[in-house]
Amino acid sequence: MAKAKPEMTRILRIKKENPYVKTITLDMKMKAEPGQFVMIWLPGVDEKPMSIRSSNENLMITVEARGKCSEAFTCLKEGNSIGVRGPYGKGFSHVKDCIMVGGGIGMPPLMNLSESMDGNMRMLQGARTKNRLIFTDRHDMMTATDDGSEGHRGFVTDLLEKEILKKKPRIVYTCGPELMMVKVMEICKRHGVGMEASLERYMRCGIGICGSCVCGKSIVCLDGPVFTMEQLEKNPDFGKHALSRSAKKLTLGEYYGGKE
Amino acid sequence: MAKAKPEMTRILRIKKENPYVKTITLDMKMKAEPGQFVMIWLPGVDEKPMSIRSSNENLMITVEARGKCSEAFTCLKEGNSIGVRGPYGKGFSHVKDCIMVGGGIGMPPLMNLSESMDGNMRMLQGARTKNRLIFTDRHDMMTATDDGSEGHRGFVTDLLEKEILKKKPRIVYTCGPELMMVKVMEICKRHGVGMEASLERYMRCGIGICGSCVCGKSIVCLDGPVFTMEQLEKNPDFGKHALSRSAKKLTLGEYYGGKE
Amino acid sequence: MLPTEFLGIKLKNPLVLASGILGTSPEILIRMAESGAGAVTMKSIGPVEREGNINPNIVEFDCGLLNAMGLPGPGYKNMAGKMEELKNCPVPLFASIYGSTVQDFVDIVKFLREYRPAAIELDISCPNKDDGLSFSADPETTRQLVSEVRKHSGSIPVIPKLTPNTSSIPLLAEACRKGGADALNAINTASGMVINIEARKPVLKYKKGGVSGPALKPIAVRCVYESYEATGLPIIGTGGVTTGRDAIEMIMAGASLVGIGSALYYRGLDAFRLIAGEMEEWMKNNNIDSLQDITGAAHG
Amino acid sequence: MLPTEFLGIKLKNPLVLASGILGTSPEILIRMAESGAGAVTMKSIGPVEREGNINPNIVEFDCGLLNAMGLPGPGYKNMAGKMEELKNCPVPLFASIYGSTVQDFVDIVKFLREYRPAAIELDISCPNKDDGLSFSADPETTRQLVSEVRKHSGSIPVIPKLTPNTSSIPLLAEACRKGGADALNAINTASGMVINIEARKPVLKYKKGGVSGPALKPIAVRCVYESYEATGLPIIGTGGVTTGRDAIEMIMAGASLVGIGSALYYRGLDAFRLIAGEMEEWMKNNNIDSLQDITGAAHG
Ligand SMILES: Cc1cc2nc3c(=O)[nH]c(=O)nc-3n(C[C@H](O)[C@H](O)[C@H](O)COP(=O)(O)OP(=O)(O)OC[C@H]3O[C@@H](n4cnc5c(N)ncnc54)[C@H](O)[C@@H]3O)c2cc1C
Ligand SMILES: Cc1cc2nc3c(=O)[nH]c(=O)nc-3n(C[C@H](O)[C@H](O)[C@H](O)COP(=O)(O)OP(=O)(O)OC[C@H]3O[C@@H](n4cnc5c(N)ncnc54)[C@H](O)[C@@H]3O)c2cc1C
Ligand SMILES: Cc1cc2nc3c(=O)[nH]c(=O)nc-3n(C[C@H](O)[C@H](O)[C@H](O)COP(=O)(O)O)c2cc1C
Ligand SMILES: Cc1cc2nc3c(=O)[nH]c(=O)nc-3n(C[C@H](O)[C@H](O)[C@H](O)COP(=O)(O)O)c2cc1C
Ligand code: FES
Ligand code: FES
Repeated sequence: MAKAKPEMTRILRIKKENPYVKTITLDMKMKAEPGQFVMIWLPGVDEKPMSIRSSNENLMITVEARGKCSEAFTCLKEGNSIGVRGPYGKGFSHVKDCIMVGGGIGMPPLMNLSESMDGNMRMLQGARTKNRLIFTDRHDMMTATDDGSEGHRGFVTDLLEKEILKKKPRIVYTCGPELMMVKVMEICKRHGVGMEASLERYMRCGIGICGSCVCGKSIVCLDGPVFTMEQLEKNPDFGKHALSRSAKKLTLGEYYGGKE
Repeated sequence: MAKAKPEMTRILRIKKENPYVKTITLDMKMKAEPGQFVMIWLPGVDEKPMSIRSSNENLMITVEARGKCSEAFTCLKEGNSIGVRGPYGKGFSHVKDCIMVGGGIGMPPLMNLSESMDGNMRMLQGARTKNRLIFTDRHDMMTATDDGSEGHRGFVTDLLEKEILKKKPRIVYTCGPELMMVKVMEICKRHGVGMEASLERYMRCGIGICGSCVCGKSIVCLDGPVFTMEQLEKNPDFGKHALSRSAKKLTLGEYYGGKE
Repeated sequence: MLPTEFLGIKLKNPLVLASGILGTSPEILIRMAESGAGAVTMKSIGPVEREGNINPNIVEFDCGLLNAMGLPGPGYKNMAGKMEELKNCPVPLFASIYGSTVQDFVDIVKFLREYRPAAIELDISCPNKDDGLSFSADPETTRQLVSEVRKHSGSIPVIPKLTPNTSSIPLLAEACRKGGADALNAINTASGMVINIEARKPVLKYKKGGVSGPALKPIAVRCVYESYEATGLPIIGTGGVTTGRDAIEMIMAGASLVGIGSALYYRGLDAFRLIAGEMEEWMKNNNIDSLQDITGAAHG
Repeated sequence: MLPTEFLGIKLKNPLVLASGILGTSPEILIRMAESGAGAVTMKSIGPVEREGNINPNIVEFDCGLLNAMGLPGPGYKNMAGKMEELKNCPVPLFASIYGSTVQDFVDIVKFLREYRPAAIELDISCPNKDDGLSFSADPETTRQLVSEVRKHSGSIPVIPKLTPNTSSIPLLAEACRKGGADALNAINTASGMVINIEARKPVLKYKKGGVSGPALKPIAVRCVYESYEATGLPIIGTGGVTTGRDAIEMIMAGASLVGIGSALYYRGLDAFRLIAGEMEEWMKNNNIDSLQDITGAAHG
């Protein structure tokens, strides 16, 4: 298939991860790296970037109902078809003895990465409350919730700091709300630990030509979505600004409508 | 190169074959079969089909100054460039112990075929007069001229009949004026010998889509230019009709302006 | 699966040999019919004998062909013999005509009437003749031509062939409908040029030519879609179809029949059979019994 | 070898980032400048903030891209900050503007004047907005727009960008010249459509979109050739250029500069350097010292 052409693909299985999140297994094989993403098209509705949850066997994505389109994704049934194009972007490096820090729907690409770590890693997940957590059937998952309904009460970054002090990892991988990732970077810097983070920006083409997703000098869909600490330190917009759908530079607060 | 896209190619050598005919060696290698042809473009002038005289080493063609464009071809100098596309069409089979019958500028594809026959063949050439003959440095060439200025006085087909009677060949290959080839076919039929002939029709595309070169149900540039006796026997236009540039069906007499 | 009806004409499949592709002689039109075409279109017939352009008349580029034949043809007055022979054509025969004046078109239609072609295409869309697009440049001129021709074609349907070289396909298509067109063919070639940089010259002797083949497909699909939306007329979708999937795409855009031109170069003379086979296979895999079920399916 | 002058502007090479390709932010425009572009064009600026179309906004086909971004942009009133930052752009900066009325264009030109872009392109050729082509539909409307805009642009050159979706490039180009255009850009995308037959829908949410990339090249070369012949104005030749040979072809057709768009997808972000290198190599092999020696060489 041409790289930027959606291929309609049947949904083989749907798994409910929590009341808001579903994992969709597709009738498609794809060679991809953890951290790369695909564009998922729901004909007549919209097309959205989605991290690859797994591509070991069939392609899997994990979707959280956030707005109109993601809501529609979670209402799909087994046997329905959706359009898939990709994989796009640059994924994570692959360094064992790492810590992964995921927030909310930032978990899927980290789960993907973790699968080839032979357990040689620690995984931390933060969420607002217990029923927002996902992949908790994983026995080694450490969790934090804002309301303390499960795991540590407070920020997942508190857990990160504790784990680094316990045993310094060779690298930290993170994906989740951008302010959380900023905090992760601060901690890593303080402790002299390397770090990679996966960014979200508004995407249209996914192939690096439309300029919708730029963040500083970076084209997130092409240069990222995964960036290294060195890259992020030099990026004046990381943790600060994002382009709106109309390419207006907004603060992250404005971009997320105060939700971040 | 795309198949129907001329590539400008430098002329390495030009050899004068007789006062009207030159052989042009091009700075191009081409995988082709004897009997196939190329389209030769002289920018600003015209583009014409030309049989491949040789493609063992560099591509060679042999041109006779007949009209405006072929005249211009023969005026080219070493170092000039011309456009080449091809090879096109279906060539001759390759059966040793054959007789080749060439008339005038029909010789080049036969010369090409002869080169892989290990001498296991006989070659006959007919022309109006001595200084119209070509390739006569070949020691085994038998010739006929209308005026008897060289070789047999009369038709080359007389020679063919004699040679068949001397020793029946396994096949006869012919290329030249169409009425000569009709005669060759008659003789072959009479003696129960197989035969293949290379046809000329007005050509534009050379790739079988424009319909300029049709002869009966055959598309000469694609199905031919080489046809077997079986095909020619079934073709009501062989020896009879050709399409004009305006796709009007003419008798061969009309088509060649009484010159054939 | 593929049998279809178009303007009351029954076809074994929706694939039509496009005008100007090998359509110069009755023998070859019949050969194409025998090789699987559902219908065949003759090379466009003009008012007088024309030799066409000097070579090169064709050049390939990375994703298509560019041609400028310049409408060679014997002229309708020399066509009686060929039309007689074409009475033996085993599939529906579409004629195609062009002219410089309305009267040219009318004269040729009058000549053709007695041979009863299944339909007559109006080639008002040839970019390779100086006035080839003069009847497409403004909708009112188009309407008048179609209307005048329609008066003389009797029961023979008239199918104007649209050009993509226009600022508005909907206006052009609508003008044809108002003029009484029975169906539309969308599209003829798009005007283009290929320069050989070593020769420092346009390759074609006519300099410009018409783009056909894969490069034309998205433009053709759009024109079919727009024509369908604007007029609701039956459409022959032509342009860049080389596979069964391409043909289905045209049909979903709104085509009832699908024109096959450059595919004969890309797929060989067996193109009709190959494309028809691919269509049937796709339909089987997608549980579609009849083309009617998917005609225009991409609308709404 | 490649340094060139265009409307009195000196460029290190003739390759210009085309409008709408990564041109949304000053940082990326500067990055493209640093990565080898001779000049860069901003994403077209409109009268008001626009979110553009819903996804899918882009789809690839065998030999090109189809996009319908729908001109997303913050509107000129929100552009002051970006324009300030662009004062640091290390190569000439071309602005591009669009509007629904003549007044829209004039307002934006007045806003842009103080930032002194090297030139202002008029995007009257976007097929992905309902009135995107309204100023291209008839030559007199085009002439009036260009003339009005030119009155307000002062010493800043004005470059209308032509659409292939017209019945006559020469008439359109000539209208621009009469209106006072300093140069022309030929061309914007050709209107097209890609249908996904399994989904039975046009892929793009806007349904139609603009064809760019290799499929557009012969059409673009023809439009450049015709514009050059019709007006003699300097031309930015845009459409399907992905190699140095393509760029030379554009220049021989009559382009002084060459727009680079989809090539950033086909060749990667290093496209400028790759294409410039290929041009230099070809020129060396063909003993050509300067682009001026081959500009328009395919004419006559
Ligand atoms: C690289 C990348 C990977 C992603 N991976 C996942 C994943 O694995 N699972 C998952 O559920 N979501 C993922 N997302 C987010 C997802 O693409 C959607 O943004 C999200 O589903 C909300 O879309 P919506 O239309 O339902 O909500 P909307 O109401 O349309 O938008 C809500 C917010 O989502 C963001 N958003 C909307 N559209 C886009 C877009 N086209 N591109 C980027 N952001 C957008 C904006 O911040 C917007 O304010 C990823 C995003 C990116 C950029
Ligand atoms: C398959 C094939 C192989 C050929 N091989 C050779 C060859 O090896 N050497 C050689 O000298 N010539 C060859 N010819 C003939 C050659 O293509 C030209 O026809 C010939 O050179 C005369 O061209 P002209 O323009 O000089 O003359 P013109 O005055 O233009 O034409 C003279 C006659 O040549 C024929 N002719 C002209 N143009 C074409 C055309 N485009 N296609 C076919 N016939 C045409 C017509 O019969 C015409 O009446 C071949 C032709 C064909 C079809
Ligand atoms: C060599 C050639 C000759 C053509 N001649 C004609 C013609 O005489 N009349 C006409 O209406 N269209 C003519 N066309 C256009 C085709 O009928 C068709 O509309 C076009 O090629 C697009 O279809 P394709 O991409 O399948 O080739 C010609 C096309 C080619 C390639
Ligand atoms: C994603 C995309 C967005 C575009 N946006 C604009 C635009 O805002 N203004 C404009 O004048 N042209 C726009 N264009 C057209 C390009 O500038 C260019 O004219 C066209 O893509 C053809 O060149 P190419 O084949 O090199 O891409 C856009 C093209 C693409 C692919
Ligand atoms: S989404 Fe288009 S450049 Fe990244
Ligand atoms: S020359 Fe065109 S079909 Fe043979």
